[in-house]
Amino acid sequence: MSILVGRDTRLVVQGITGREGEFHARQMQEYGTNVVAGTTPGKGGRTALDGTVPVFDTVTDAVRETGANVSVIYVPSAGAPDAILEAVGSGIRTVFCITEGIPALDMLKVVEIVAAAGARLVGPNCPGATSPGRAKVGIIPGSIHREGRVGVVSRSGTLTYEAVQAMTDAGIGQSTCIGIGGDPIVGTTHLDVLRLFAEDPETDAIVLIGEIGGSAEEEAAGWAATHLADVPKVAFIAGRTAPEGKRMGHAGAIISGGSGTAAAKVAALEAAGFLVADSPTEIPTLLRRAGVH
Amino acid sequence: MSILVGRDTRLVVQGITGREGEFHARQMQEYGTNVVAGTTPGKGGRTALDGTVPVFDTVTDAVRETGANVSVIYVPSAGAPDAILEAVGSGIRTVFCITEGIPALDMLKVVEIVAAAGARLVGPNCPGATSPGRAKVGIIPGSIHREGRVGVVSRSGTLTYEAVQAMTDAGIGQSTCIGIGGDPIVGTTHLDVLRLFAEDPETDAIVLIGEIGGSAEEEAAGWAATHLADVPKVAFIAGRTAPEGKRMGHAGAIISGGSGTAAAKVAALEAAGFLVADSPTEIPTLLRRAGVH
Amino acid sequence: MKIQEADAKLLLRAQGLPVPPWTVARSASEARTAAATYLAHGASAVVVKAQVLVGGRGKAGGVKLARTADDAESVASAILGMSIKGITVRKVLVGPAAEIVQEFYLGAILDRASRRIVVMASAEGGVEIEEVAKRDPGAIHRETAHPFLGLADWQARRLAFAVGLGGVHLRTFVAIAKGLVTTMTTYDADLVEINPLAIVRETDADGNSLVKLLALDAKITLDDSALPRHPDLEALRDLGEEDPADVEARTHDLSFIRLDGTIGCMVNGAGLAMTTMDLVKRAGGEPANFLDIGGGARADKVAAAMRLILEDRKVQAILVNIFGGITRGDEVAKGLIEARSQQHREVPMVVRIVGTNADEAQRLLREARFETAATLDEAAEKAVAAARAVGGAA
Amino acid sequence: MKIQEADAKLLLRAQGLPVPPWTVARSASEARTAAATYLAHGASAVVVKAQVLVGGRGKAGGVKLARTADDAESVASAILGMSIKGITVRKVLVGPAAEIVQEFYLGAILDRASRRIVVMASAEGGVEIEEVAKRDPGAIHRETAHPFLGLADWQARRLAFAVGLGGVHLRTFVAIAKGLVTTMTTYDADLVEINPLAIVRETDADGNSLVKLLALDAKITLDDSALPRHPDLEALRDLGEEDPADVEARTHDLSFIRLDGTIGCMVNGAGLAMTTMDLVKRAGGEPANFLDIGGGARADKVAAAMRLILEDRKVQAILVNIFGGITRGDEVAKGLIEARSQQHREVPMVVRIVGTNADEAQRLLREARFETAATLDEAAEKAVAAARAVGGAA
Repeated sequence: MSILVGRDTRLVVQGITGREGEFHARQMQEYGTNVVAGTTPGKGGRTALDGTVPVFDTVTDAVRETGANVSVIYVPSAGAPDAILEAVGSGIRTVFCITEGIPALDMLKVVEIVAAAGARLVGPNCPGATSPGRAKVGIIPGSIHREGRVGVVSRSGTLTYEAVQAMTDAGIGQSTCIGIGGDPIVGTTHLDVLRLFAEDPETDAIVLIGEIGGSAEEEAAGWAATHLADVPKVAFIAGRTAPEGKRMGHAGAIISGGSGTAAAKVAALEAAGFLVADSPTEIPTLLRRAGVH
Repeated sequence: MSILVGRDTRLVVQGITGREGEFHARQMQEYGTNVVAGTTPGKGGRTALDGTVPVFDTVTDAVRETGANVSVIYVPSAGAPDAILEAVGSGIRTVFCITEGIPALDMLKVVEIVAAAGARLVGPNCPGATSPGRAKVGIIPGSIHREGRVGVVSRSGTLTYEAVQAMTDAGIGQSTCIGIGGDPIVGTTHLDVLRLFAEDPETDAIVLIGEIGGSAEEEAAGWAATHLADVPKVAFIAGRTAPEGKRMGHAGAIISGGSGTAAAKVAALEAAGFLVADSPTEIPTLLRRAGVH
Repeated sequence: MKIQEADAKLLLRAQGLPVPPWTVARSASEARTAAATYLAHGASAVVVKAQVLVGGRGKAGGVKLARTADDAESVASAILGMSIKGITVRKVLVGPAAEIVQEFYLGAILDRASRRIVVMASAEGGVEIEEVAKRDPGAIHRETAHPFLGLADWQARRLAFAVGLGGVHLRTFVAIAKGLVTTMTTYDADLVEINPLAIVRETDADGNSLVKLLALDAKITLDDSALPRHPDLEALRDLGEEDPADVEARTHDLSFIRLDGTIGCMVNGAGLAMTTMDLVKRAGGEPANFLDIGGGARADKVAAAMRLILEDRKVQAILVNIFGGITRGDEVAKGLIEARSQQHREVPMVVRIVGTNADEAQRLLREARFETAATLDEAAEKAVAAARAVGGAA
Repeated sequence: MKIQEADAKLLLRAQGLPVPPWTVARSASEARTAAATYLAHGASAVVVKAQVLVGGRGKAGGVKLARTADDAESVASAILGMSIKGITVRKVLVGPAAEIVQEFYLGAILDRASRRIVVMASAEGGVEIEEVAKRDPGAIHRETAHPFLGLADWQARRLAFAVGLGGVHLRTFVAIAKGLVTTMTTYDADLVEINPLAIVRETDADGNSLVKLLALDAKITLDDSALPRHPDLEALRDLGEEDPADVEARTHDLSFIRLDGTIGCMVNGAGLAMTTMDLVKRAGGEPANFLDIGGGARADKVAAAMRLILEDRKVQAILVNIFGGITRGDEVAKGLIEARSQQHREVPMVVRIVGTNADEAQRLLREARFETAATLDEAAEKAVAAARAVGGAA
């Protein structure tokens, strides 16, 4: 098994004929992901990736013709909310939105509709998810992974790669690695992912990577304290030295009024039984200490 | 038992200090309904119905202070959608909206939110519901009823009274009588009410009163055919002589393109095992014939 | 409330939808002037269309082409004054005739069953959508608009591809389909229809031929309940086009429809009013009208209703059926007594009042020597008998 | 993007919210003229407020009352040119001073946790809401706006009653609270705050005293991601108020924040950039900036980032940390080489590039004799050591 993406993933790539879409579709296919379809309105009937993937006008067509069950979105920000709604409206139940720069108030509405439809959205502005050896969806470099039994969840991109690379270098493999994105409004939270990992028989340990700002890490910690009590848990929080009131890069990283500080998050995680690393490179060591072999 | 309203109904009257609201609140109280509260924003702290009913500024206050669990709305059409949302947002799970003249597109949004909240709205522009001997909510004259075991559902007002009066005159009592309203968009349909009656141990027979236009009666008939197969069922459809394409009074009654005709509805109801009356006065006779004693 | 084609096009244009230019003419000479202008600006012909609030004007001869201004004048002259389904044509719409390449149907309706706005499109445009629905239901493609978001782009695109507009017209079609729903929600319409939506060929100033999508005809029905918040739309109501009886009914907040029979009906409640008509018919009569006086009808309203019924010379008997709830029976009785005192012609009347204050009503009616009935069935039979007597006497 | 008080008031006024009049003055004489006008039209005093995009201007002496035009001029003269939290005051807002009866707080924010717009109100207005939250959390009342409907009337009323505005101000408060959310959705704001929302006493032309609700101060933060669809709002950006480095960073689509340390950092990804800062600190150094070059950064962008870092004279060493994913390591290496060739001062640099095309990057960097590091921890230690060496040499 694995969560969100795996061997039974039949992926449709929305925006497959764009530069980003085509590049990453190829990377995903090369990694072994079952890319069954692509969509670009008006380009239905063509093929992509050297004739291996049919292109459709609509996700409805892609689902009907190819049985696609997971979607990944590379369309530009102006069209991305509609692309998410199209995926969900066409019966896709797991949607990854890689696109960045979507206005937050658009996402408010999108997450509402996605939730009402009972579907799951990961992102937007996220790197996607990889279940090593099975499938990768998104933009995480495939080379950093190793098959294994540790679940990784993070709201960062490259910071996640750093942590995953360190694990792989230390011989610790991953069941699934998920980047949920750092935008103000995202479809899937740290806590949502922990719930999925908790039910995954192939995930034996958790790595949670967070950042200053918001309270998502604290909420995840609170849940993990009771529901993942006996599971080895390691965390890392970026932004210990970030000054208060400054927005660090993406909207996710802002602290105000004492809440959302690294110190508060570290305290909450430690109280919940996480070993908290001072550097991403410490994560493998702490995993070993927590009992991962 | 009974459905929607009964002995455990703790009613809050929204718009209790208005002319309509006060008049009907008194009627309901006199019938024996447990009117526990009223609301009028800005008049919180007063009382209504000769000091017997406290008035609150908000439904939230009414629920907290009196444990109100059913609401009935008499506020003017401009404020009625908001009043429905207030009831639902304040934890009320059964809301009757008597107000007429609410724009249909407002109701589209309201029913969406009511459904998402898991609440039930009856109406708008409906006469309400009476469970004889227990409680009445709305504007149906209490005098026409008699306690009994026949459930009545209708989208008309006075036509329902006509039918109920005929039943009462013939010695046939009712478990609950519900007027769902004839507006284009209503919260509760004939079918919804049949489902409730089907689960009510004190309802042994069904009277369904419909009108030309739409397909609600056909849908209810289709469901009743399998789920109420052994229950005595009588129906009446108004508008057999109404000409096509004309809108008869309220928006509910329009036929176009052959669908929604009285003939189609009668056929569907008969096919589903309903005895269909030619006049409201025939309903008691047909009930007897169907096995009601 | 139905509005005229020209008004519907105005609303569509205000929402940014592509509508060809038009002029409303009230006389043949106005039509001539308008035609001359369009012909001078490159139109090869003009179309002259009767402006009436009923369907089937094409079949009735209310839509004609004209190639010259003279032509337009004579065509307009023929159409103006024409009667279409009982409505006299007082206005025509004049516009450049389009060179139609292909016609589509596009419509948005408020769907009761799904409690949603449903957008329908078909590659079979220019014909009644009901006919298409009967003949080939699969030719109609549907999308359900979200109650808050309206029609999403992807849904509009799916419709476009379904009707074969996925190419150069894709973007325009998407904008039009979304605009249909926006028009509906902006103006509280319950129906917005473009039929035909057409690909037309035009020639630009440089003589280049180009094709584009245009809404050649438009139909909009507004939700009466929402008119109070759209005073500008209420003003579109075409009083000159309406039956004066409809205008008077609306003034008194009565729901009134004139029919062909001889038994005038006055009832409270739409369902009961229809039932009363049904029972008149069952008793062998024909209702002269549908008339719902609504809830809580006061004496003055009852009197107005009576005047409306009596204006119809066909009426030979009147059936009053009131089940008092909010409506007080005694109020109705007083209104009837007052109305009869002002009545300009003698027509037999059968009155049945039950429910709230029915006893007092009965007393008043007895004193005023009205014929009464205890049940609706009895009332219908008595009214039909009375009309027969009058008819026989006539 | 934060916008100035005057611009925020403009947006609120455009949404129909009650805002007192104001004038923006760039000089003491402009302030004098504005003050004279308000004083001539019945104001008993004027308020002069520094227009800066940082909080705490009141405590810093940036808000003053003036009772005469002379007064206003001298007060404005004192405020203009003042430095508040490092920002020089270039504009003041002049407006009639209000006679405040009672102050309230009203704000709408985008709440990440609930994924909703949350409207907050408190009877404790005029002070920082964070302080109220700490001191007396129960004094803040919250309503969650529906993602599509916005704040419902009943929710606004519930807030009004909660803060004690259920009487004569009920309707106005409801309109203001709803307007706050409409302002937010209309302009894609993530924060709209009125603090204080005040009951003020005014005297009308006839000398009658009346009380009304007014938004005396306003604060709006816009969602940067949505600015492309609000070109008019993008124009509100106050370039004169901004650090030139911020302007340059935005031009090159870099996310840059200047800090107080000596180690310049260039990283791809916000989380990794913060981590890099953390590790610099752990190694005993202090980061001079946060700098995220984003994904897929090309050579020219890297060069611009390098210029930004070097403009800070405090920088004594530079740490480049790139984990290639979309970003290609060789592109970054080329950018670094180009940037160094144009560099106007010598600063030691430690470069760590891993991931996509890292081998080629290493080759290029070796050829160009850059100091490299294999891990982030190592890179941080080397950079701190290098800065110490420079600092010691200086």
